[in-house]
Amino acid sequence: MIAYGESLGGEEDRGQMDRGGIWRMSFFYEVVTNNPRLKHIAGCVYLEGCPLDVLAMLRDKVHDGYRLISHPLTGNIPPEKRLYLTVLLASFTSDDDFVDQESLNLIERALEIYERADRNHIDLDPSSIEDMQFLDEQLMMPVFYQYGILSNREVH
Amino acid sequence: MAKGKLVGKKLILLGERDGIPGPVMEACLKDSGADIVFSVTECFV
Amino acid sequence: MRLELHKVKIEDVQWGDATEVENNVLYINREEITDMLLEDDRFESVEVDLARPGERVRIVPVKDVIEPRCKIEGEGDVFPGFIGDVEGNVGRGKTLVLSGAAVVTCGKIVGFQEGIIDMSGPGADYTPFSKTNNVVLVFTPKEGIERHDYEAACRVAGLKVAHFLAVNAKGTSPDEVSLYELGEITKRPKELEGLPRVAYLYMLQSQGLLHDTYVYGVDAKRILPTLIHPNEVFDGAIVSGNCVSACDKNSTYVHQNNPVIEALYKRHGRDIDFVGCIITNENVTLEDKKRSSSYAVKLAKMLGVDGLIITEEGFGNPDTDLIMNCRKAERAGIKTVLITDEYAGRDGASQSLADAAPEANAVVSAGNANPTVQLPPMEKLIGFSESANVIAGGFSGSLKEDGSIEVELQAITGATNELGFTCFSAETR
Amino acid sequence: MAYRVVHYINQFFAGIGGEERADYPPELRDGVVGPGQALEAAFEKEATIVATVICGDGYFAEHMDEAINKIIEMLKEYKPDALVAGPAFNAGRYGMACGAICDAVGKRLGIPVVTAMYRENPAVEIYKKGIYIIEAADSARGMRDAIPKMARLVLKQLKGEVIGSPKEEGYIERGVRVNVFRDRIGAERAVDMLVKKLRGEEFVSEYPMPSFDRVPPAPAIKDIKKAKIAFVTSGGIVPKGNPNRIEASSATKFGEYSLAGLQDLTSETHETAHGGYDPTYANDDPDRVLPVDVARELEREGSFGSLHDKYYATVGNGTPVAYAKSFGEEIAKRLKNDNVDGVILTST
Amino acid sequence: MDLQNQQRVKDAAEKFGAENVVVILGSSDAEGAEIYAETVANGDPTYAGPLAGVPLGLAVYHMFEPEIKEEVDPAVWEEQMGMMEMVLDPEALSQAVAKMREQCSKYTL
Repeated sequence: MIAYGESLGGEEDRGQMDRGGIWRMSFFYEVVTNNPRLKHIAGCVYLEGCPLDVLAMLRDKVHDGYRLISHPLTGNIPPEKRLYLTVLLASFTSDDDFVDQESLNLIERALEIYERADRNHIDLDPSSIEDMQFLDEQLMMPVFYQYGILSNREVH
Repeated sequence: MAKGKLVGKKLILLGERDGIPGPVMEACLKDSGADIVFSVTECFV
Repeated sequence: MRLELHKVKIEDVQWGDATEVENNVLYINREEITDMLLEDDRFESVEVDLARPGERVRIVPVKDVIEPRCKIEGEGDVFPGFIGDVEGNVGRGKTLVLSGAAVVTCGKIVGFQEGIIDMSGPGADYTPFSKTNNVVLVFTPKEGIERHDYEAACRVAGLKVAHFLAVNAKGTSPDEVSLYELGEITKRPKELEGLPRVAYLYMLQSQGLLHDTYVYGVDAKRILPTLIHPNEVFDGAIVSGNCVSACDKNSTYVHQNNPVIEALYKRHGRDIDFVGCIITNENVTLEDKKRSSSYAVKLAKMLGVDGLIITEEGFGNPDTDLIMNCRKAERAGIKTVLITDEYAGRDGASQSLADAAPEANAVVSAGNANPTVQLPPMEKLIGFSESANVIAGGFSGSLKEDGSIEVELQAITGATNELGFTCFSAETR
Repeated sequence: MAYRVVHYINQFFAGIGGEERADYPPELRDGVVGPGQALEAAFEKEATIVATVICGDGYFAEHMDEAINKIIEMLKEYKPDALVAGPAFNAGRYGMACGAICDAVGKRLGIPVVTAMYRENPAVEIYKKGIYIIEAADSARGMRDAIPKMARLVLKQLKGEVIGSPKEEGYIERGVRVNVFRDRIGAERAVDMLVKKLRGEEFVSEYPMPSFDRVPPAPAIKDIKKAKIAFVTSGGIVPKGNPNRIEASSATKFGEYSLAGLQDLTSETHETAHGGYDPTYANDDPDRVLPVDVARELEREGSFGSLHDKYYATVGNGTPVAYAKSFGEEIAKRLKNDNVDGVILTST
Repeated sequence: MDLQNQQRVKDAAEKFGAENVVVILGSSDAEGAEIYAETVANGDPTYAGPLAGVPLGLAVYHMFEPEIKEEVDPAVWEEQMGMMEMVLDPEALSQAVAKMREQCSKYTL
């Protein structure tokens, strides 16, 4: 886990739950993935399984007070074509048991989409698997740089 | 004025509890010269 | 800003000794094109082929489609940042258009993301590019080349050829000239007074590799929402770098011919006061989504607009951007209409979008991408047919022995275009 | 050659009898019975009713799988090209039977099926996605309107013709998205829609958003040790004898009942009024639906402050949303007046 | 209409001859009156009873129609029907039945 100090952020979208314009708390980032290419990332929770397993874990974490940093549906990849899923979360340790409603909604919708997908025809050709791992990784790289999970040096 | 149009006719009176009940129609028509075959009062719940 | 599009109608494409346009026929010198492209040492080989409307031809896997255009008068040249310089702005003067022609790029970048174009048969009904005379470029990369570089090479090669074809037609007298003029926002002429102010919130796919869009050569994921003049779009200021699921990616061709801008121009001065376009991105993180949607709506407010057309590119993740944009605009008192496609499942019985809001009460549907379609075998195949098994919307076993394929509409380039480029739609039954 | 259609009706429309004969087991008769006469006429010789299946509504409800299997076996011998069921109007169990038999026949025999019901028939919500349900009036008075639409829709399916919109064909919107080519491109339709929206004119969204009934979560109870907790149930648990006569389905009321002094609900004191599930276990021990026994235990242990001495009950079976909403509002008002801090909602 | 009553109407028409039978309705709502009239004139429109598909063509009137009212002693009418004339809608009821009679009845008074 990569620990971060104090952060000052503005909660822009107060759709459902108003927690004030400014919050201040300590948090750390966590990557949840089933993509073996991303195993090596410090603080990464790697699990063997399908994207549904990743989403299920995300849901549990959101109920434990985590918030999504990246969207659970990265890339325009239909669920029936997808073997790998990587999501960045932040844990906020605060006094109240806050569940981020927006994160929860996004996860629930993503779960719905994955649950209904016909995943019987996933292409398990080695080169396709490699493509899927690669694309999942590439979609997350800019996010990892942006949030300081990786520095540019570490990759290329 | 009665025109006697009903004279000799066979009447079936289909009354309704919330409308005009059978016995009311019977009372009205018993002297019309017609023969009342039967009269009922249906009721809808 | 005033732009004239000088349209030369292209009714056929043929091989020729010189690359030129004569009597509405586009002639292609094959070697000239190949040689030009092989100057890029990232390619092992390039094949050039032609595909005309009605032919029994299938093109797969399609990456991008570009309309041949070049400047004949005005600053810079088309595709600024790639072909034209970024000194000055496009969108002014005169631009030559080879209307009815298209350059189609074909390459296996990451297997499952590219699309299919059938020039005839049932598949042709769904793609707008079965109606264009296509110059198809099929790329094979050098061994070991990194995929980002390969994608960039394909992207630039397509733009180069499109530009080159138009340049070689310079001097041809146009069959039609269309004029697009929109004045400064602060100096609205009298006749526009009292009309509702409308802007176009133009969402650009920007999630990463194969999901990128470029504005004046800048990767859109790095921009804050900004203003762009509609005429700049016609001059190729926005270039597609993505091969997201084929049905709802906005090909460069569709950007160049953006139908929303066309439609807004048509009603400008009559029913609305069209003030311009705000471009915004569709990034991976929620923080970026929040920032961009707030910023874009703020720009709309600064322009004082009453109404916004919002278009999406892609599905799933960007549904969140679409809904955020809509919700924030409506809450700021700006009326919105959205254009999106749907992923309602093969039977059409599932939820169409990955996000939703009651504020989104005016939506134009570009159709459900999930139903399947049977594509019969074709006489000729340009590209790599085995791709049918792996592209989005296809599935293992899609490709039958006789060469026919069964795919979801997702796999067909431009089938559910979210700029509202076609008549395709869906309704509840 | 005319298509071969089988018609499904209940005991009432077969002229066998009303509620007292609802236990009538499946029977197959050659040719037309009851409303089949109108259906046959509406087919105008393009199709003919080769047989009619009659089944009591009660029998069907209580032996659903068995009834379906039996009917499908009966049907097979007639090699029907299509099945028409009903119309069921607003009859709840008849509607369920029509929906279920159409659904099963459509799936297992792969032939076209059509039924007809009143829009608020509870079976509509359950079956509309899978089958075509012609919208009918709430009583048999709507027979004349429904039958020709049913006939037309089944013939269209048989001939493989394109099925039009719900409005054109008269069926209840299935909620299924179907692709169409419209007469103008999307961008022009969008600008058109925006102009209308800006002018305050009427417009029709091409994609109606799923309906939202999000309830913001109430703030957490500050001190559960002092909280007064109440029970509200849609599982139909009422004092024995159902004093308020809450309906077994499509409830029009709820009841307020005392829990004062009650430590445990038993088959002597309480029962369920709910007609939508097997009541055996709930009647055997009503705590299974409304767990008063456990609540009292926790109350004694001090897990929470106290159990409110009244509870509220209704039947959720087919109850219209509008009613449910008004019950909820009224119950909430009463709970607030009694200073209740938290509510446990139990269903079936 | 009640299934037993349909049977009784059918029996009466057979026994006395359809041309001799007159049905008089006391329905409270126009829609109901129309269905009843249709049932005895053209057959049960709900196809649930014995009159399903049996067009007897009987003469059918609502109690409020002038043809019936004028056969009743005005004093008796006032006493028996006065109140009902005020609560019900004689106009609509008469029209509903007359319309159906014109369409379907083979016999009239």
